[in-house]
Amino acid sequence: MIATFRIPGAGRLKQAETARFSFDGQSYAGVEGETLASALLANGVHLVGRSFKYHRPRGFLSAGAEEPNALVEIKRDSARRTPNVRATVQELYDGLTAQSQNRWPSLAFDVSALGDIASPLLSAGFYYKTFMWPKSAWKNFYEPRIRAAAGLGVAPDQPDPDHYSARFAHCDVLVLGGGAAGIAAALAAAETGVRVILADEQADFGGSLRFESGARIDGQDGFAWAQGAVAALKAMDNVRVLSRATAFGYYAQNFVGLVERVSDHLQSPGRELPRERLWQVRAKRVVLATGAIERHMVFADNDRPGVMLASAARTYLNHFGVAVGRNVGVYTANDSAYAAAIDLKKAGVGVAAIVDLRDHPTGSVIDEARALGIEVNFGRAVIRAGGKLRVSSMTVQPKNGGGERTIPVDAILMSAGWTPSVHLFSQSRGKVAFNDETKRFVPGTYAQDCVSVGACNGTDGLSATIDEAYAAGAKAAKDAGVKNAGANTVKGIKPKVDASESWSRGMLGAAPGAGPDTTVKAFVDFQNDVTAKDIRQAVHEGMRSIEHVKRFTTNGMATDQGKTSNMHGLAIAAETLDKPIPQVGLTTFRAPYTPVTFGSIVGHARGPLFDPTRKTAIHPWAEPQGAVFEDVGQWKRAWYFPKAGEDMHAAVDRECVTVRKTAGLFDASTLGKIEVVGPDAAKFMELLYTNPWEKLEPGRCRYGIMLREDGFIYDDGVVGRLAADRFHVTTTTGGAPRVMNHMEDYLQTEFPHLNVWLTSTTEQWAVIAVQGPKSRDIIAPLVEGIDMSDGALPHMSVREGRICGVPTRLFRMSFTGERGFEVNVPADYGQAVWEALWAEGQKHGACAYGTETMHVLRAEKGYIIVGQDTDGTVTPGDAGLDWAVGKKKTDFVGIRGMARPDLVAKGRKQLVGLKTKDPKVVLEEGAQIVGDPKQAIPMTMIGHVTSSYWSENCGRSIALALVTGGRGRMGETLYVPMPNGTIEVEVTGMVFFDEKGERLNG
Amino acid sequence: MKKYSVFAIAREAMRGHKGWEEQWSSPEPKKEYDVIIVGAGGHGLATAYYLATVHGITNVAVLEKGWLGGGNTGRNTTIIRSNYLYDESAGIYDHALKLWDGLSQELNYNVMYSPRGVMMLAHNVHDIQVLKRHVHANRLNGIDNEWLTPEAAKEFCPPLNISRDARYPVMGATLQRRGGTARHDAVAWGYARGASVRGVHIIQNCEVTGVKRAPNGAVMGVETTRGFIGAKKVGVVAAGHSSVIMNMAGVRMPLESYPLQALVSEPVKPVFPCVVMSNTVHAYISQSDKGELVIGAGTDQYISYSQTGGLHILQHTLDAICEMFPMFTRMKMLRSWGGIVDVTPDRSPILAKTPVPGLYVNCGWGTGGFKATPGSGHVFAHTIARDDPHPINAPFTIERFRTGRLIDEAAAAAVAH
Amino acid sequence: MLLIRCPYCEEERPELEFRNAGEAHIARSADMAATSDDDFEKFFFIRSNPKGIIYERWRHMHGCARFFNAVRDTVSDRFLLTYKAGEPKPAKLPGAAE
Amino acid sequence: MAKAVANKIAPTLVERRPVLAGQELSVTGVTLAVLPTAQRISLRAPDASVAALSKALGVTLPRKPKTSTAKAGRTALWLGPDEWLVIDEAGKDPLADCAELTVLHSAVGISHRNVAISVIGPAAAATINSGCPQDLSLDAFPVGAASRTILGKVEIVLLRTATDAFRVECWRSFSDYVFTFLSEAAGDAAA
Repeated sequence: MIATFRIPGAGRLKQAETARFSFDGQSYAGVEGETLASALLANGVHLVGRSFKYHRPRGFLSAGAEEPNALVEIKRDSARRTPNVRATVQELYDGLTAQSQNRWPSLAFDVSALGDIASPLLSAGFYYKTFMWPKSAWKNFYEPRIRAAAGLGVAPDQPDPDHYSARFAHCDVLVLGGGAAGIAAALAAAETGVRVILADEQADFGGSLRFESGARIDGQDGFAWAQGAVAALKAMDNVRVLSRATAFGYYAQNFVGLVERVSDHLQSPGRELPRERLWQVRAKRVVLATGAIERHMVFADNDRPGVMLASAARTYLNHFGVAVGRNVGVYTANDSAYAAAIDLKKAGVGVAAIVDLRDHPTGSVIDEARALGIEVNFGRAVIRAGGKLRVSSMTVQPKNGGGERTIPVDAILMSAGWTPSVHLFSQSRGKVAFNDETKRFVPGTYAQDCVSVGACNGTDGLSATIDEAYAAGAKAAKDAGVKNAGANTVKGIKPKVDASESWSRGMLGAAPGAGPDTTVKAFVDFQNDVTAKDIRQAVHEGMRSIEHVKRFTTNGMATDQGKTSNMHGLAIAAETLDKPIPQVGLTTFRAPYTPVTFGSIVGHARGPLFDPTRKTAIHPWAEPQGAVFEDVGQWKRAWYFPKAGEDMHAAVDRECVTVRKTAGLFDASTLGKIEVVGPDAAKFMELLYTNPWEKLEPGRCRYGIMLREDGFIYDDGVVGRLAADRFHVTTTTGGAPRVMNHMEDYLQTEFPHLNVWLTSTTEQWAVIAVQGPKSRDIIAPLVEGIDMSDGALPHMSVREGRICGVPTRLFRMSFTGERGFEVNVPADYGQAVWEALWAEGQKHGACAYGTETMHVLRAEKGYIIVGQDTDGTVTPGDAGLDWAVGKKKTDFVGIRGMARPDLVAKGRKQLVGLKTKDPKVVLEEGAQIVGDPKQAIPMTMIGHVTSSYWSENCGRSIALALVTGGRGRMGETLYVPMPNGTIEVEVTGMVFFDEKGERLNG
Repeated sequence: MKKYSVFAIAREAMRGHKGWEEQWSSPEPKKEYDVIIVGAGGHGLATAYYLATVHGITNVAVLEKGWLGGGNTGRNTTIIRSNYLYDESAGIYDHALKLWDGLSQELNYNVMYSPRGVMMLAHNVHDIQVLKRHVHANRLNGIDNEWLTPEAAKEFCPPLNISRDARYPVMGATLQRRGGTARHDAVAWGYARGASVRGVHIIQNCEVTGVKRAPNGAVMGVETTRGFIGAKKVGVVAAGHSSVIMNMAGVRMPLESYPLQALVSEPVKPVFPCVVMSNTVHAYISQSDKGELVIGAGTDQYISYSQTGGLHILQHTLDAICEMFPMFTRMKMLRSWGGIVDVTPDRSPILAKTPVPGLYVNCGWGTGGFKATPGSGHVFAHTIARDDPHPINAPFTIERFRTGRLIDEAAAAAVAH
Repeated sequence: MLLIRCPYCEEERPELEFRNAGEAHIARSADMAATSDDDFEKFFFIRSNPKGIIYERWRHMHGCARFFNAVRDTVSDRFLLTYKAGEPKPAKLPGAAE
Repeated sequence: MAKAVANKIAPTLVERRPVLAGQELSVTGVTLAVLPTAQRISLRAPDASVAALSKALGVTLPRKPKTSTAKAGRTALWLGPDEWLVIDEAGKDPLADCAELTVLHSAVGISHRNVAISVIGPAAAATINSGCPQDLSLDAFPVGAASRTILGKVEIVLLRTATDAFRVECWRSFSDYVFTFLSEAAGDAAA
């Protein structure tokens, strides 16, 4: 079936490739390779959407990415719904399902269109002036209704089954825009042999050659030349050609983001294909060949379906073979719309009249139009479009007033002139300059290594464009300065233009049919329903900056980002302000050029690739044991090991008791480890830690505290001295990377004279803590070459030897208060050594324990956790760790910071123990402490609970807290007010279990 | 000032909206004012407004190098909340929150303060400890903030992914119901209108190029691109440019200015009912009245006044958004932009007198200044008018960095261990 | 994403490999413990934060791992020069408008 | 000089379980494979020690940025001006070779810290460029080039072993991420 508005013989599509599709439930036939817009137009469908504010019926304004009106939802399946798709960009495939948006119950009858009738009330910024009474009404009544009426499509509600990919690329010359200019520039650059990338947002290269029927290059039709040239480029090894690839952002130092739409145009994309691919290109030179966008005429009811840009009508005809009407009118202020009238007339479409706002234009196109018998009117304006769901007439009047004449039409093609697409240039931080003669902003001052060519540079005419672009491409290649430029054997010849069209000039702002009548709606921004009157009102209300006008009226803030509306809005504002356009200023062009999916930006970083999941060597053992894991930074750490029927508390209670009774095994592999090596290692340690290190004997360990320069605790850990010049430093799990960076910073920049080097060994060693009275019995049978006796291996010592036949660094240390060891083995042996120790442990009734039990056991002993009991505002003194600060040291990082007045003042918060009066009550971590529970809110808070647990070993709850003047309050009763009652607590020391520390050797 | 109301709109609708008066005037600068405020953002304009309304000081100029409300006021993601940990922060932000409630009526300008709830997510045990510490401190400070289970969080925000299989599962959340959003432009414009009608001069396109000081060191006025303007009191409220202006007066500041980016999606029908913040996954999101998802990104790592940032910063943000809300990958980013945020070493603002007599500074709001706008302006006006800080801003001195009496909310959140 | 010339790797590399490390040429006192409160405040908290030329530190964290210094224009984000840690502040800047 | 206990590679009583051992993936244009274990050290030294270290290791430590040298199954990668990654795939321990040296240096065994994945095929560079921002053209990153860099969200060390072959080294706990990343990227790399 040939759709009614398809013109046999016109267009470039293979008519045989039929694609069935549906729109709002109605089935249609289209042709593969055309856009949804083209296919709907071929079927005579113009009404496709409703506007944002007034819900006015809307059709197609354009044939490209600048489309403000024709936004539809495309639905592949329930999870693959995409809202706000421009029908003018979406390519048709067999089975495509599209739906209109923002209307209820139907597109033709939209209840919210009542807003159109009430529109005088909904003027620019009206919502700032009302909906304020009563106070709560905004949130409860007005806002929900406004929100429901606003918005366009409906967001997807299921996870997206499609995937997105990404690529970094580098090239010498990046050419953005694949029209005549871009192709010429790419040809010139490519033949020098440099690396070239040419990208265009359309499926087909050619840009305006798609519709410019008058262009001939190298003896061919312009579009055919473009295809040949691109094919030649694709065949070159040094060229990458990307179609359907939109350069959306131009970032610092010639870094350009492009999104390539890989499969949205395919009927059934293979699973291996990404939906979109993000290209992040670093180019030595960028050639901007982004073309120009036609502007509409601003006159009353210029938004009726069927009123569209003249170039769009040409694209539909010349490229897709579709007529946008049977009897069209043309309204223009420049020459280019004449070509549309001529093309349509030649294709057999009736052209009712051309209305030209200019008084005495001359030129060959005008002569040609007349010769074809088209009525041409000069000095006249279209003051109104008739019709509602489809334009039915245009009313014409001499532009200075006079008799009106209404001409029946079924489409109006309009052109107010062309706006150079300086978006990317402007994003590159280049400054545009206003050309008063041609009334357009063109690239002025460049900020990056790029050049603009062709229409986006304000260059008119195909011949001049190709000359300019070809020269620019060659220069860009030369400037990129690549050594083997010229290596390509194919020597190019500059394309020769045989025939071209030229269409400069035009008008900006409101045409005579744009008011000032109060009831007139002459749209500047279609999607956001901004009229010429709204812009004038904004100025009257004191908005003098174009940014204010934009924000007050929302002009240019719709999904088309003002591609057709910005210049008109600016001109109307300038006129109202009686100021020249450049003085009012241009709004900032912001990335993205056209909207890009979140998915394309995210790329691979979804699911397992959102963030690395780090697992220890022992993880594969813990998982099948039923361990529950917690996230600590990127690590998964075994949290507790529940047995059948145990909840967390039961598991932790059992683990805690077992460790103190016999022994437990704990995976401590995530602790950061840094090997500090060199003759000045001890000197370096002296500077980075508060503790003294010079006198620590090889084979011994010490608990070290690291401060920031401001005197607050930054990290802690046990450090073993392996040799005079070698330390094995441990850090907190989360602190490992920043501690390494901190140490490198001081080493490289403050203490570069020290002969010492740092190596991260976190992942070299798996660490198995074996803690408890039976720990030595468990380890000893497996160890070779280390005397495990208390005399030879006392608490806080380290030896190197072998365990299970593999090398080990065996630490005698304890974070539980029990006799304890930490067995370091090369990571790949971690699991096997753990299993061997586990087997030994089983003989003694040992358990595996997780981080929760580790926390409870250390809290029973009053050992702190940096980041939990300290919070970046705690000094060693506050934490009761003064003993770890070398009193005789003259320098270490933090020595001065910790002496600042407020850090040594009285009344600082100090870490203490808390016991609830009712031993069964476990405080909540983070709970606040007060001295007087009866005071009114706001209460004076004197501290907070940092750690709190049920201690099965103590048979009661225990807690640590930071309390103002805490160490002076021993025995004092304080209060923890909770929502359902105040808890009484007693301030105590921090050690709740084995106060004398006898069990370390027990 | 002609009052705004639905009746005024109806009246104007009859005559094509031609009767509206200018929301603010654009006078030529006088030679001298009692007070000059440098920076016509929300905080600066609010300061001028409260100088006029609370302290009766109307001979005031607000100088703006660009257009009013064009800096961070017009570039932020408009999150409003007051559930801060420390008494000092809670004090100033809750002071602001109380003023937000009723600001539309106070200004006769609908600033669209929408207390739709701000939810902050906990993804690990450490987050729970930190957020609960906030809940408890807030409760005793009389600030609403409640703890939600993951299920309750999802009920409040249906798009939230609370799957246990998520990379960082949601383990709970806090909710401040009075928190929410407001319309950023309206705040600046409402204060501008309120100040202007009371005689305050708002002078746009007037860049301060120098600060003039008398031989005794006191402020005499400012040099501008429109000539010298005298004043005995100058309040610097220049956000990212605060240290630049303060340098002109010879005061070096503990400030660094970073690019901060944000983005919005294309507008869609209501899908996201509240504000969600996740400090661990780094996602900050709400939906505007227009239907756009409003998403805040992080700062770039280097000092910059370029108002642009790197694409990788947006990637990082959207990674997190799509991880927490996996249905949003098909949504499209419509617009992204950058602001310049001035950050102090403890991430808390400076709102204080300075070593220079007659010079006052209100800066260092970092990434979260919008929410404080009314409160900040209110107490800064007090500070200038009385030459003495209001009790609420008294702790926010410059000197605290010398003494070490910091107000370090970020440090209090500590780090994973 | 910036492109930064690492003076050790002797080529421009993408910003993702680097970590900014704040203002450069702030000397840590050789006698830190004796520093006054005022001087400590200047050393640790007060920053130039210039709008224009900044001297700053970077670390080629995910490259050669070296700290080095850079001169950059904070308005355009354009690098004028990078040089090795420990080298003095350059007397002359290429192409800098004074 | 500092002597870490130099491990003779002696038979062990327990099984070594390298992470991802033997994993492979082959798609059009590229094959990924987790490489067998190797001996590695992180070597740090001032200029003055380089000659002696080169001699002891039997491979000349490269002095030029982003380069590597290789001899008899042993490769030395320049990572920084005083830093090399020495990889031995011939079963000899470079740590032992440095153990007796008295010249100033730091040698730390990291055999278990790192995991290596080979990426081979005409689409190898494109696969890596899915997440690595460096220019991997042969001009910029020739055969033998070596560099620490980024892949997605983690740090890697990249070595080009042939025109269309790379060795990717990463830390043990990141290897799952790296292999998954490369696998996903490989599927799209032929484009």
